[in-house]
Amino acid sequence: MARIGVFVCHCGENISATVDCGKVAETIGKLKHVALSTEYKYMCSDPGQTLIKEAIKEHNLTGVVVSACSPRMHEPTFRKACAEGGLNPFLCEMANLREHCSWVHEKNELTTEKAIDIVRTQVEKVKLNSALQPIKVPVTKTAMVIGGGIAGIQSALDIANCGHKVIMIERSPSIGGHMSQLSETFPTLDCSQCILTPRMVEVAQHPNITLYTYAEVESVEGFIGNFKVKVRKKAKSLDEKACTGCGLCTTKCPQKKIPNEFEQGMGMRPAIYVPFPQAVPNRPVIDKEHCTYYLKGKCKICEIVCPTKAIRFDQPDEILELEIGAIVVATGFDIKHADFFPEYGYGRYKDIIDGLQFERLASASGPTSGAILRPSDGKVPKNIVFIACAGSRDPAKGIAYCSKICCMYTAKHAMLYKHKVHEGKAHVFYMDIRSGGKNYDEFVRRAIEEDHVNYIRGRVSTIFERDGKLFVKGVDTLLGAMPVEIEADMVVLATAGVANSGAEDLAQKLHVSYDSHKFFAEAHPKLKPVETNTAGIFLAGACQNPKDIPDSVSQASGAAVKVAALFSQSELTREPLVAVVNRTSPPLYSTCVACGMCKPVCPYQAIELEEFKARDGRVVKKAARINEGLCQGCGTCVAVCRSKSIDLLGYSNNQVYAEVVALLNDY
Amino acid sequence: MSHSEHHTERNNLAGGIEKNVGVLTQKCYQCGKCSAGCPVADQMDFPPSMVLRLLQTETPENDDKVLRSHSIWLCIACEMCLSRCPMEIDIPSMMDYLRQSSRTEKKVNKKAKNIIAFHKSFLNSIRYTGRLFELGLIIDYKRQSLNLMQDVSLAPKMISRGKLHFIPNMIKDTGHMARIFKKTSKK
Amino acid sequence: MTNLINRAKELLENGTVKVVIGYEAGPTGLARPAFITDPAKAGKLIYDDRCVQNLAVYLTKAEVKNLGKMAIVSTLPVMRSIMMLISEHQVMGDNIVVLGISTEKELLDIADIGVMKGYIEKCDLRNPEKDRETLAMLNALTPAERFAWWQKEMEKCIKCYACRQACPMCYCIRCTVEVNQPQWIPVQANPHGSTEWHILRAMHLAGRCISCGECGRACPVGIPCHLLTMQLADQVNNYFHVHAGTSDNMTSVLSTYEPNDKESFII
Amino acid sequence: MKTGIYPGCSLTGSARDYNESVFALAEAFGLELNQIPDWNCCGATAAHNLNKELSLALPARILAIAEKNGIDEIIVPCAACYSRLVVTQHELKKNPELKNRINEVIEMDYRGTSKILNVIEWIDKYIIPVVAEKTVKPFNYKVACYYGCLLVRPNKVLNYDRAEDPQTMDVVMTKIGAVPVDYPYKTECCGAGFSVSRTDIVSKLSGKIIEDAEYRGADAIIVACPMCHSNLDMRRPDINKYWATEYKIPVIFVTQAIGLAIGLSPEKVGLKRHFVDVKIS
Amino acid sequence: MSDFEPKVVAFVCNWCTYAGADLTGTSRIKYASNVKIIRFPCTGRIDFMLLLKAFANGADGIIVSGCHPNDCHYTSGNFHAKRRWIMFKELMDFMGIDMNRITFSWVSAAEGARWADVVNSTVTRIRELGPYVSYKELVNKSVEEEVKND
Repeated sequence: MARIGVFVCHCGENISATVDCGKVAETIGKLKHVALSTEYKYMCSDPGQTLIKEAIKEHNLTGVVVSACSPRMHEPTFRKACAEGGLNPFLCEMANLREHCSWVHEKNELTTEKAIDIVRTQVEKVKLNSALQPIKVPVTKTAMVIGGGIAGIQSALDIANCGHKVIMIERSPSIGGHMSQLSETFPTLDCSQCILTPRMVEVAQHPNITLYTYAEVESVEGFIGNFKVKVRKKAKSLDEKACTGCGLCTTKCPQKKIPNEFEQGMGMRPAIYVPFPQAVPNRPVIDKEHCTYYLKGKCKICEIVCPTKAIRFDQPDEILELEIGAIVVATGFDIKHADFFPEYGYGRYKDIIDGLQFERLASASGPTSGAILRPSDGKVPKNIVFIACAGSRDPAKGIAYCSKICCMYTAKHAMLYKHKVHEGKAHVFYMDIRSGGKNYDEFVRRAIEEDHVNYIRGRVSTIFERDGKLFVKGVDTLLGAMPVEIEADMVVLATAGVANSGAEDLAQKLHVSYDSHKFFAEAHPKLKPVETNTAGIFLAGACQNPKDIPDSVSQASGAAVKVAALFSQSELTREPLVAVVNRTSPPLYSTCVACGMCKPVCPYQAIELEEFKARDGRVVKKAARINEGLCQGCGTCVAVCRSKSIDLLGYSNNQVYAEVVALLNDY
Repeated sequence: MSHSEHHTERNNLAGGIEKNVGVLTQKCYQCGKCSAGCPVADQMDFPPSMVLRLLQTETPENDDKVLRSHSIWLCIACEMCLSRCPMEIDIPSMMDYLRQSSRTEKKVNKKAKNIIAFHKSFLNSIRYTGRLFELGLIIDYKRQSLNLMQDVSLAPKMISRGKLHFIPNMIKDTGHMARIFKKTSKK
Repeated sequence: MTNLINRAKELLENGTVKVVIGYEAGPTGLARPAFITDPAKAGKLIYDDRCVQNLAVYLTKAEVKNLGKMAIVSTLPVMRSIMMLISEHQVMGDNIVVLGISTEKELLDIADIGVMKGYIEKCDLRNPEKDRETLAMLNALTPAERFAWWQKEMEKCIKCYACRQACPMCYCIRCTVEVNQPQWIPVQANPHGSTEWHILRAMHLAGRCISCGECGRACPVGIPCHLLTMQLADQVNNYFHVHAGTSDNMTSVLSTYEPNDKESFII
Repeated sequence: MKTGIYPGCSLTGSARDYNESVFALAEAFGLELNQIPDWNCCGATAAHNLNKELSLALPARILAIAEKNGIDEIIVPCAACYSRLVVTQHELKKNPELKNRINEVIEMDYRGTSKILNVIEWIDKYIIPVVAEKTVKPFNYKVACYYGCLLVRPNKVLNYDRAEDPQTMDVVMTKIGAVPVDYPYKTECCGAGFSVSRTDIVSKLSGKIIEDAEYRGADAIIVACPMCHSNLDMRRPDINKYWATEYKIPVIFVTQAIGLAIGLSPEKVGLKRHFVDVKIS
Repeated sequence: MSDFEPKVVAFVCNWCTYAGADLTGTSRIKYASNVKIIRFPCTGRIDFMLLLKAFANGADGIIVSGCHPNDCHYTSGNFHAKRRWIMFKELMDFMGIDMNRITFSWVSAAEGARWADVVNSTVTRIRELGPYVSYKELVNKSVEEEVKND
């Protein structure tokens, strides 16, 4: 005989403000098999949990329904409490009275009635729950870090230093990411490369880290602790072991006019190239799209000049099949290129550049060796305008969100300019200065107070060129929208930070969620910021949303700890919510007729046909069997099984049927 | 039931604009891009972004300022503001509504006299002929605005270029036109 | 017909098969299924207009299976049924000799599954013409009219499950209607239970129905339930460009997918 | 496909030159243009300034007559009329209730089935594909293409070109041999409906547009809107007075430029009606 | 008829729509309380028979919702569901069963506001359609028959 305990939570006033919790508890208390129905202000609090634990013993409960917030929030909490109270944790269900009821409806009788329906449904479900035992699966103690920017580097080093193997995948020829392109960093103005390159070298030399550059994820299968990842190592047309990195080939390559990606198109590179002098690994790759030999079948100058004969024109891509226990996604971000703003003339006027281009101009290793010079004529700009929010907070043409880093880097850019061009004038058109962070606002104040950067609150309407000057038309909204027109020599657009190209594709391969802007989605905005909704896959850095360096590094270390914690056990326990094919005694063995319909629907190849043999070895029966280690519990096989021979633990046919009936009928 | 419907209906201009034009004045975060691009902002007593700010305060005093402003009549409906607004606030439609409210509440700015006179003459012209009779428009406008000497130098050249007709080019079904005007005039 | 008899006799005599499944004339003159194990009795086999039943239904029956390797008189629907049954691991292709009968009632030389596949591909795989007409008539009605039309049919249903028994594709050893945890289909023969039974049956045959029409013929109260599965057969072809029973390794349309499957109702 | 034309009021009066050039092109390229029977004024700026319902009813009547006459696409040479017609179509599509109300007002059944084309779209569709073979006198001039406001705005409703730095007219002009200059004033407002009531504003705004075109070395300003034309051409004396200048750059309709390129006479395309002499042909 | 409160059951997947509906709550966006949600791991798990059971038990409308194509937590459950619903819809249409009473939708974990829209538009539509009389009659008639037979 079922004895169900129901606990209605007020969640402070979050639920009780619109739902009459007393009435819910009272009505539910009258249901058959409900041994206890009570209410409490905070079920998730310590006393709340104790209430459950004691009630289990006192009332000899066979099932518990906690009527509170979303199970996605607190199901683990209450299942653990039940376990501690001596009840199998899978005999506990949650009724979602907060997110799905009190928060979305007005206070009235219908809302309370709905709450009762929701609780009753879970009561009927839990009656049919069965005690399940967790499944144990082994853990492969090798992590994969996707992306070799500062976040990936930090994560890889932290995991490697815990003694675990790390495989790092980077799609470009060198690690370093956007940080390697930056000149100086806020709020300290220390040289970006000076602090980054030692970390890059450490990655290359770490005994626990295997680095694959020019490589991309091809496919991901499996689950936490047991991923199978295929990685495509794109052909570099080079024998990396033979190459000494002398660089002779790069100086002799006849193709020299390819826009340099690292310099944001502000410099040129040959077809065989090392992206930048401090690249790791410091070995060239051949860019097949521009190489004369690949295009026309003739040239091979690099092969001729190479002293160690390391060039391999016929090298194929290589597919690596890797066994991985956990994955850290650190694929970073991109900037929204400014050509979607025709009124700002980016692309039409050479002296209008974006923030990353300015970083290269200001960088000592950049195309101008750090001198701020106009791209059009190489002159020093005497009057420079920085435009913040060029794409951010602009749902019409750009993106709705705040890109977070622009206020700070724009202040930095204006400062760097003033430090290099003392007599020059710097103007910043801004919306709101968002400088929360340690020493951040002080940094912006320094730009204004010490470097006399002219901050104007207002958005620029249009820019046009005349006589080699850029006419920037805006207003000063603090002066009642008074028109401001500046004749500038150069304009820098602080363009929005957006998801990196290919993020959506990668998210789909990894089966993790992403938001409408294609940024990877965390499992919980506050409490699980580095986890994804797929167990064993973690996030680090700006692939989640635009972040500055300190935030990226902290999150990367956070992700590393999650991986290390996972690897601290030799096996992990999984929720036993898996599908099973029924078994009966011979001669039937199972009601399954082995039609095989379930096999192709399984995304995890967890279904196989089992053969039952008679004593003489003759196959007398075939039936599907599900590998509980591989099954992830989606239940698609259950829905396609015509003879209803498959069921899903935790969401059994009986349970979901009972839910439908209970939801629609008063008892 | 949307979140915003929580609020009681607002009895002010911003409320009227939301209800009748579908423009949420609260969306404006005062970036000023509209004012920076507006061709007539420098003539206005309140540039477009300031009109929005006044409306955002939702006070009777500021609503009154808006309805009595010259700005709402100076807006040429060139739509530059809308095409550049990051929040896609339909300022031109909002201005149409404000102009109509300004007239209903009899708060029309005196400096807008000529502009309204012209619009009225324009509509008068098509009310009776169906099509714009440019000469008739000019004569009627002069009568309404009392700018009798305006553009007298233009006429001879227009006539010599064949650009000015002396007889209106009328549609056949003038009765239809009259009915349309009657039905759409304020009840 | 002589060819068929000779061939059956030969197969039984040389021991290639243990049983020939075909038609014989019953006492009332109607054709009925015949299971010939004795070559001497091969002469009883007939094939003419009376022979309409889909014999493939017997291929999965344990009593027949246990006889050993079989030959089966096969019109197009039987051949398509065999393809489906092989695809769904219910029979083994090399356990069956197909005595194919052409539309002209001539014995075909179907040496193996590959030959049969080639033959099927050349045939008209649409629903029979008479049924196509009825389907078109029904599809032209308003939904309310169709509901009324079908409800009138459903009221007749006595839940005898003859439709299921007659269908070669309904070979489950336990049907959903026999599941009572939960009771998916109301046990009683009433409009509700019958409607849900026929929906369930049609859905289970989506992409699997080979348009033989046997279910409708088997119905003792004359419900044209074959139209349900035939309508879906049309739609399967319409959406997914597949005809059931055209190969011996078909995946059911409902256990596979294309990412760009087209629909217009999911918002 | 039955193609209709809605000339609008200006084209029968102050913009006769534009009208003549449109029909001259249609004739030269053998294009059918059925005038919408008994068309009325679209209401222009005045109507939506003073009376929203009227501003929708007037264009709706025009569109309903077109539909009744089986016209599938309507060419609207006047950018202002074009904008009013498309906006009306958009508003009534968005709001079926309003559509019913307007149908009541106009006593007709407007459905919104006709496609509305502006003059550049018409040229692009029918003339550009064959213009090369007909070009006898390439229009070898530097031109400033001036789109004005209503040809490209409201962009999301019109769904034509892009609102900033549009390109379609520039492309059309290159096809007849012209060289468009970089011209930031392409979509700046000329003062439009203030031509009579606030001539000072028109002079100021139009003056800037002319000044920049001259500065960029353009031989002519190319337009596709009768209001822009009248402000830049007919109001030239006012402009020169306001700015104390002597701007002489001619203002030519895009249709006139094409007409000249295919060898039509200046009279035929209405050039003689301009206030500012067109010396370039 | 005016006080008709439709009963609408929503069959949703745990990873996208259930989470999206949670977000609706966290964002405090209000929607009609007529809709009650049943959680499934995946739309692939949703048996078409459950939809009929919902109607049989008095539902006037149904929402079925899961992850957008390509976003399925289990890769392909929603694609299988899509095929299933294509077939189901065709069959229901053919039998004259009112598919206007079922909303099929994709609502992601990020689309809290969209979930409210889906619910509200469904409830509005069902309100206009009125109670699902014909299916209810089907069931009632059957119950009456049983009573008679007893």
